[in-house]
Amino acid sequence: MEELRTGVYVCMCGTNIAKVVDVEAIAEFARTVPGVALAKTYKYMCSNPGQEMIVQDIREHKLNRIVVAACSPNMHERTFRSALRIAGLNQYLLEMANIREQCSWVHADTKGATEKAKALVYAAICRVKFHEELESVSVNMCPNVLIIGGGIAGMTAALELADAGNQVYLVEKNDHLGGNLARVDLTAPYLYSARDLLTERITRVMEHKKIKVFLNSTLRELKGFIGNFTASVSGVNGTGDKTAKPEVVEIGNVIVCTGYKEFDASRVVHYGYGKLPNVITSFELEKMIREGNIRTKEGKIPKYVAIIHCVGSRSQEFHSYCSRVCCMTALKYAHEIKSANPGCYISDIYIDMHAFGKGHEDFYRRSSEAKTLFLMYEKDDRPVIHKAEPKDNCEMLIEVNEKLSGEHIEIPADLVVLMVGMEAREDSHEIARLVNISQDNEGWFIESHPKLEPVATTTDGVFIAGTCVAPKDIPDTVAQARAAAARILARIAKEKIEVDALFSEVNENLCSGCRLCNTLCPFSAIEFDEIKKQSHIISALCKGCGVCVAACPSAAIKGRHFTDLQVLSQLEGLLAV
Amino acid sequence: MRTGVFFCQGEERKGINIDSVAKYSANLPDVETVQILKTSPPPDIGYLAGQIKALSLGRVVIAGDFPGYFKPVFTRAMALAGGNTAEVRLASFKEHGARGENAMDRAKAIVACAVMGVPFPLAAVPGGNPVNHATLIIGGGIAGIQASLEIANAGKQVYLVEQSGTIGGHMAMFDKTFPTLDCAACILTPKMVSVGQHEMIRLLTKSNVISVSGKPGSYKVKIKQKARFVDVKSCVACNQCTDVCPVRVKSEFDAGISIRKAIYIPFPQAVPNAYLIDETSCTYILTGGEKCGVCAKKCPKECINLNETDKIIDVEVGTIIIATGYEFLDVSKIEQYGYGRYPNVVTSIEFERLTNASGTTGGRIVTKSKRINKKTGTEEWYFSPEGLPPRSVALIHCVGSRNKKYNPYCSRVCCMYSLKFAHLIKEKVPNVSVYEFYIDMRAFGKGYEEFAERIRQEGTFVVRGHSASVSMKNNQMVVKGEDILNDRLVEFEVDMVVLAVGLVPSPGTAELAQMLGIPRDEDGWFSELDYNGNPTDTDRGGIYVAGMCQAPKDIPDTVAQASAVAAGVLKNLTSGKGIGHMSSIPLSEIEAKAKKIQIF
Amino acid sequence: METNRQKLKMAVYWAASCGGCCVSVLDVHEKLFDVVAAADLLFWPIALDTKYRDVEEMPDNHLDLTLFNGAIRNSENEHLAKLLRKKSKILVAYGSCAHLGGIPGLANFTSKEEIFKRVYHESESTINPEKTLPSPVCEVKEGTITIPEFYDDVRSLSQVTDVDYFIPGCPPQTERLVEVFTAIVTGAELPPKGSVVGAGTRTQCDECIREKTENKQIKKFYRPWEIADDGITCFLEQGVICMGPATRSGCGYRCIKGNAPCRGCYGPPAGVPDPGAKMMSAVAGIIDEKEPGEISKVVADIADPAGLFYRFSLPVSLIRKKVS
Amino acid sequence: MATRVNPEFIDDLDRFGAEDVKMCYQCGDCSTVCPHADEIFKFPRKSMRLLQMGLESKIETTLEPWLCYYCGQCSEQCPREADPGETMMSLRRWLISRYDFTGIARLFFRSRIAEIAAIIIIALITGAFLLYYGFTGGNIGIYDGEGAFLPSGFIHRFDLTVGGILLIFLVINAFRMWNFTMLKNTSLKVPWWLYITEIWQFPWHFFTQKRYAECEQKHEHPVYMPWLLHLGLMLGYVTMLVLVMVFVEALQSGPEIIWEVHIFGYLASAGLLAGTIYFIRNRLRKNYIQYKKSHGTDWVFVILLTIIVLTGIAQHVLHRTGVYEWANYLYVIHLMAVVPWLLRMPFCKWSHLLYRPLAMYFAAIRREAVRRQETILNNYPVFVK
Amino acid sequence: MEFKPRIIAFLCNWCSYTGADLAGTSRMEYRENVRVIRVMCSGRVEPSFVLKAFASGADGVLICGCHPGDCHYQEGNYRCLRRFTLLQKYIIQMGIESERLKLEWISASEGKQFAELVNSFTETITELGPCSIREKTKILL
Repeated sequence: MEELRTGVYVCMCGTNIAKVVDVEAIAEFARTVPGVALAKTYKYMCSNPGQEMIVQDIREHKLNRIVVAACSPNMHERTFRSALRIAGLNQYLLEMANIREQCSWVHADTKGATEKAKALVYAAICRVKFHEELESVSVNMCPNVLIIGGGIAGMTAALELADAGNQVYLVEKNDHLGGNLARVDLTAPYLYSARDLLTERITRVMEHKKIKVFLNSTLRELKGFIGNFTASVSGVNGTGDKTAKPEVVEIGNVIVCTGYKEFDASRVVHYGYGKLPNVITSFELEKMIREGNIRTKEGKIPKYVAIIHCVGSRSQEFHSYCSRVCCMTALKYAHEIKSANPGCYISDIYIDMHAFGKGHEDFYRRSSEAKTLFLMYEKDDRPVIHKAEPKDNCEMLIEVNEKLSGEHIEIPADLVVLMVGMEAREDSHEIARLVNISQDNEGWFIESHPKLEPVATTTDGVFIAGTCVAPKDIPDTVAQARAAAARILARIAKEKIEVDALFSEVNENLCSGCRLCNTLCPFSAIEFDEIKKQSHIISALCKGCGVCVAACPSAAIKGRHFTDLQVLSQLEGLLAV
Repeated sequence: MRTGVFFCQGEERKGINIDSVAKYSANLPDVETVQILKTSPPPDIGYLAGQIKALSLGRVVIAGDFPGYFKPVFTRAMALAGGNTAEVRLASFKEHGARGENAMDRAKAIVACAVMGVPFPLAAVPGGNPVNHATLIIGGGIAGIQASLEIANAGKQVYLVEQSGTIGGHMAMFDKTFPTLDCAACILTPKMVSVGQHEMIRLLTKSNVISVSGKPGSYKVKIKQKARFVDVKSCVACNQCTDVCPVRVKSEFDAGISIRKAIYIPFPQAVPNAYLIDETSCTYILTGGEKCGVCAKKCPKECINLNETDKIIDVEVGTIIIATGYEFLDVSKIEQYGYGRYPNVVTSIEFERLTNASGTTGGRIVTKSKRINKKTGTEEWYFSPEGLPPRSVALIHCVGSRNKKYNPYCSRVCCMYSLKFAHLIKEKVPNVSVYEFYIDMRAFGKGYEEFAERIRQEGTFVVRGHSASVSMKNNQMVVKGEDILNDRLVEFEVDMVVLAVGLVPSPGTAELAQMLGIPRDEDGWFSELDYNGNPTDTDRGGIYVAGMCQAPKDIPDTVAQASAVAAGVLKNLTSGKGIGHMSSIPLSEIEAKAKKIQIF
Repeated sequence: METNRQKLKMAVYWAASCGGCCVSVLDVHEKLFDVVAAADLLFWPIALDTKYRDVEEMPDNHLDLTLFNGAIRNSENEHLAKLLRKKSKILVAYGSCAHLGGIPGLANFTSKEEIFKRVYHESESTINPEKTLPSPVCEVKEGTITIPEFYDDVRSLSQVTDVDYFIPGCPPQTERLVEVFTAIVTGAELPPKGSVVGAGTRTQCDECIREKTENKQIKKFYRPWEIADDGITCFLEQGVICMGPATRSGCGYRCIKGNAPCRGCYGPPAGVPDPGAKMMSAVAGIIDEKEPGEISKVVADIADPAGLFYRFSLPVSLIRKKVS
Repeated sequence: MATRVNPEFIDDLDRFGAEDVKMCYQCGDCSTVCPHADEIFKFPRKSMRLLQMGLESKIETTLEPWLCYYCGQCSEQCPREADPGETMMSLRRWLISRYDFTGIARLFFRSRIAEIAAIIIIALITGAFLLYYGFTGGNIGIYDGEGAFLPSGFIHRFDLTVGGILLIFLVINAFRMWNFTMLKNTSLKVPWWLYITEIWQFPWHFFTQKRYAECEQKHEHPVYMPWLLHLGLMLGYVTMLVLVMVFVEALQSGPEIIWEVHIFGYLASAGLLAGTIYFIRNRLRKNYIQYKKSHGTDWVFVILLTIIVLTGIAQHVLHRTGVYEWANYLYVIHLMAVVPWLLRMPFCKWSHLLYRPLAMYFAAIRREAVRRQETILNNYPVFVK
Repeated sequence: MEFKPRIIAFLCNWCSYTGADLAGTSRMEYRENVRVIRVMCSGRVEPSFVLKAFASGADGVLICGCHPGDCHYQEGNYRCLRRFTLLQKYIIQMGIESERLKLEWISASEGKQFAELVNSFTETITELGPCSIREKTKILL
């Protein structure tokens, strides 16, 4: 190992540091530490002359380690790292001692603060001794994208990516594109045509030269990591004669937009779905409306229609979450039924009216204007549907404790519409396993950060969009699909993925394959090599948190720039002064 | 196919002459009948069925701003007449942006497409103008930040214009974010720092767009950057200038509940992390350089230049993203809550700052204390860190929202943030009673319902029923309301009332809309091009909307939208097809395209 | 019998230990003849009647190889350790006690006073009305008796003197001893000073053939007797703490083969100063709970973490002794 | 037993003027600001709710509509412009038609034509009868005394007849009201003696209209003006009624003025006149929320009242000035308005003269009963009211 | 001489270190006994770091991470919490007062909380007096 020549620079930060900390004394002290070649103070280390000085010294005095005692590294670590780069020194051979935010600004006693600053500087000198030259690595980024699910989200994302000139593989399980939206006629609250929207998307997808659509197909296997996945796609048994042999495609990123499935209304026993003929689900009603023929099973035009919200949603028994779109859809139905059968009376039995989006409240108001009768029930006190007696002049009676009046009431109904909620698809677990993403208790895919990364997952290169993440309406789904596309476009634009140098790595000589680290990584960066029987970290996925480093019982994992040695020597340094 | 075109336009709208569109549609091929129907009462089903039968129409086109409202009527009529209900087509003027100068042509094209059975957007894809690779983003809140990073990370130049002295927007002011209760600063500040340090982002704070000209793909933008008076690069945020500044004004960042100086930093993590001078209160600037000026003398790095002047910056960009966000409704005009009259009636954003760990009380939730203003000799109320914690707090939802007199729309976030407040109060103040007055608990997002349930279980009294009055009884604030679910009128003695104030578009929205030629909806928010299909595009090519400025939404939705916009921008930059205004495509071109389109 | 090679002069000493190490030397069985053929055993208190005096009289570096087993418990142990160091060319810490402090090292959980109190006052089989305690020097009518001083703590060999090599194990695997011995005898190139010899570089898991998956999420810890071991699945996955991941391989995972979890006698692999701390870190990391209360409940299942994680290595660990 | 919801009820109520009630989304703002709502009688929200749901059997048992004096505060506050004040008004109309066993009230409220036709028919019958009586037995030139066109004795008998009819209707309706609100409403057990201890409430509220004064939020200026005018109108009406029923002979005797009686007549006229002018003015100007919507019956009421007051005064002036012939003609016209007016009373808004104090009386009984039962459980730690 | 405790604080880079910086930028004065080691995540803090700190003469060790649910790396702070729980049990066995080791969640906006934490922790350690591990475990030859 070459001789250690450390340069120590103590910043005065005007008087910000110098007022409290005796910077000269610190420089003096630093000079006494073995391995320190020089120690200087300066008024503003971060200023151009200050940086210039460091660059000069590195060249002149052949310094190979730099310690800057100044402000928080959050503020100027980048500045000084670039100074090192300019001087031709690896930027990671720098260590900062934070003697401003965590010393001069928080302590008043000069003596104590100077002592502490000394310790901080000494620790930095001790630590920097073990710093290593680190280089960031880059991996190839394949511009092709695999999209799972050909609903509105999948098609939107596909078009967005393909329009930007990238090859897209769109895998759809059914024999047609469109997903759940294909069952919808008009969209709430503006009653725009969902079918026109869908026709437009499908036509563009089918015509697009850069989109290859796999119908009747599913993803069989996904291997590799961001930028370098290979996926095999194959047809579902028995349904299509398309692809018997799996087709293997090279892709760089994956978007999962598998959507939702409707809640099975027959699970709610006291609604009698499947037993009472005129209790139907929202999708069945949608079909009737589309055919212009809203009738009871007996062929009569219903006089009283009741719409029950939150079927399967917001209940302890089934799903605790809100399905987000049903309230507006229910209002849409109320309007449609009333328009098609002006003599009809509509009761809308709800818990809370979730009319939160653009135009929603106005639509709710219009519905009131059209005399929809809104009746409120409580989450845990659901309505019960009975068959009516002939004298009741209606098909069914819905018994419910109406909360706003406090009355126990029965509502006449000839037709009952159950607003079935959304739930995760039954095959979502399979998808999650294939693409290595996680699911919450309800089966929805988990985003990597609910606020700031709503479409990314913990597996880099795998994105989620639309109703497979959580229930949402069309504009939100479209926005999410595009957001996922944006993520990928930004990545593709660079052709390579730069990986920050601060990742962790496994020493193969030490790893014995205990697999303790395998589950720890939140980013699925650790993979297990079944042949070598050793774990391996994909540096492109590693974010450098060091959880695995701390957990490796045989010290086989090294956390770059935060090695045991570095931390422990810093620790000893701190306690030595 | 024999087609009938029926116009169902409720009220006459500026820019569209129904008669003239009707005349046009009569000349379209296969059109058998064109009728302008009254919408109130809605068209009679029997009559329509008769018409369809008599004229043996195979296809019916309903035209108007919201033809969907009448679709069920026509579908029913079609079914009664024995026709194919799938052939009831909509020609939605509003949805497809028939507005502005080109409204008539567009309306005609929309009808033409519907008559031909082609979804309008298929025929009307604008293109052409080459795209400048730089992007202008107006507004440095979370939407602007997210969009900037997304685009800049792809290696494209971004100009981020922010009118205040720091980016961060409203989110930076928040303490915790619902429903995960993670700290807003922890997740936002790293992003802000990235923006500040990104080599592809030019950050222009204290700036406003003053004019925009040019066409899609190459907009020339004039930006006025107000003098900051402090050199951003050399300022080390040492605080000495602030120490000597004699001017004390209310801090905007703290929603007015604390005091700042005329030279100040909005908040410690501000980006750029440098001081700035508020020209509206600085003595030196107000007196034209006659008085004060001590900060410039005190600054050890001599980076204060009190004679700095405003700059005009010209940039050329291909795309513009509007992310101007929102403002809070002026609650003092809603008298019955006593805001301004009773010291401890606070708005949600004031409370947000109060409960924030970096706020004036260090996150302690207290009621206001009284002090005598030494200068004016008047009594004033302020939040003191030593203040008494409230024994009970009322949270009132829907203040100004869902109300025809103020905001007829729902502000979407208030329910959840009020629940969050309830949690924070319960957590920070022992033995406190918290009352929530709500109308509908709109807990619709991922994890929201569970959060609401958790708040209930924490012992917050959730009162279904709105409160419309805050009054004073024997020196004690009382909130009256109706607890509907328990069927009683209630009157609670409270020490603090937090009003969940509704959201309105930020003040410059109207001006900006005019400058950019973007329509706004009835509530004042920017209108998107197409509610379902293109929720972030606008009528103008290359101009996008993201986040709250389009309509109220929560952080995840805002972030998703901001990213979605970035997708649009990046796609334009790499597709090589260029962009144009949707509305500027001539009618003949759309007609011609529509004829060629095959529907899958 | 002068050959072209000098016969090795060898010593084996037993300090604070159970004697198992010496037995392990004898376990070479018929190979003992080869040993005797290759080496002269000059000092081996368990087998030969050699006096300390004889050792003292040897010239420095007289012995070619000394296998020192047992920890340093008292002044006698220390004295001999230093003495043998002086007399030996190669001093080998033989077995866990000399290497790490071993089982006697567990005495560091308590103090000398407490040990005396227990042994000389409280132990059920003791009658000691005068409450006499051993003292290094004591006057009896026959004269002055000096007995070794009982130290307050237990140390490993390397903590009192310089050690050339370490052969771990409780006891060391005999085959490994033979290998080492053969290497020395044949004059093969010796590893650098301070190395652990007769053991692998990786950990037990490298050898262990139990099935290891990534499914290591623990909701409850079990003592070995609390579960029905299936003999196939990794102990950790069954909730039983096995020190294998932090223990050097080389023993042929004997305990695990015998369906008992590894206790760590082979000591840590290189680069791990404190195997107990590493193991705690690893084990705690896979607890599958998030609420502090729940985590405490899971941790409560580990009745004696110090004894479990530091069974063989307490005297060489970071906190090597209980602070009273 | 579950109560059956009647979704069609709201259509019916439309005709009574409650067309905006459908807009209500039940926020409770109205009840919060209402000065009269209290822990036992919560309105207008609850009443609106019952109306929306069409729970007729519930609504007919409620007293709440009668406790509202329509200050308009609720309608002003309403975020969805559902106009709770007007809803309460409409409910009162509906209740009047409900208390009325004949169905006439319902007909009148639902059809203005029917009402006007009825009024004209009654007026014509009255006119014909009076003219026939006058011309057969009297002289048009004589106002009173011998040979009078409409002798005071006859008028007295006539008045008593009409008053008797009125009384029959009113008493029956009052009993029906009692039946609906106190007997059918079985949620509370009311001890019989409360009817006695609280009896004072009836005259007290009848004569003071105290609760009207408590609508402190009325936005009109000065604050007590509406109450005073309303009180004036009401007292004027009652005074007139008493004068007509008891002292008509004194009134009609002349030529000298009997001040003991006449003074009341003048005061009553003044009260009626002031009230009438005030209400006409407000209904025309629509300056306060409670006057924004006027039901047809309201206008009929006001117009009729104006005619009565004006003809009454004119007739009196002519009588005093000795223009007997014209005074007699005017008298006939006056009575042609008065008789339908009186007979209409049980079937129109004016019956609130009776129902309101009665409702106050019943409400007081109920309140007292509740207080005695102490059935209100207190779930809240801070529950002041 | 007055006892000046020496305290080592491990702060996670994203929340707690920023929070400590915020205390600085807000000029919140606190006791100078704490010396900070920055780690990327509290999940990186190993028991051996803590033990080493005690063995090297620290009188108290403070670990700060993001609040539960806030972790920049999703779950690192939970890992830390679990290790901390087990480690507490161990150090108690080794005769070290459990108060000397503290785990606290400090967010990026909690500068004040950090200052208060340092002060209160310093107070606690001062009351406990010096930690004798370093002396007691020294090997005297």
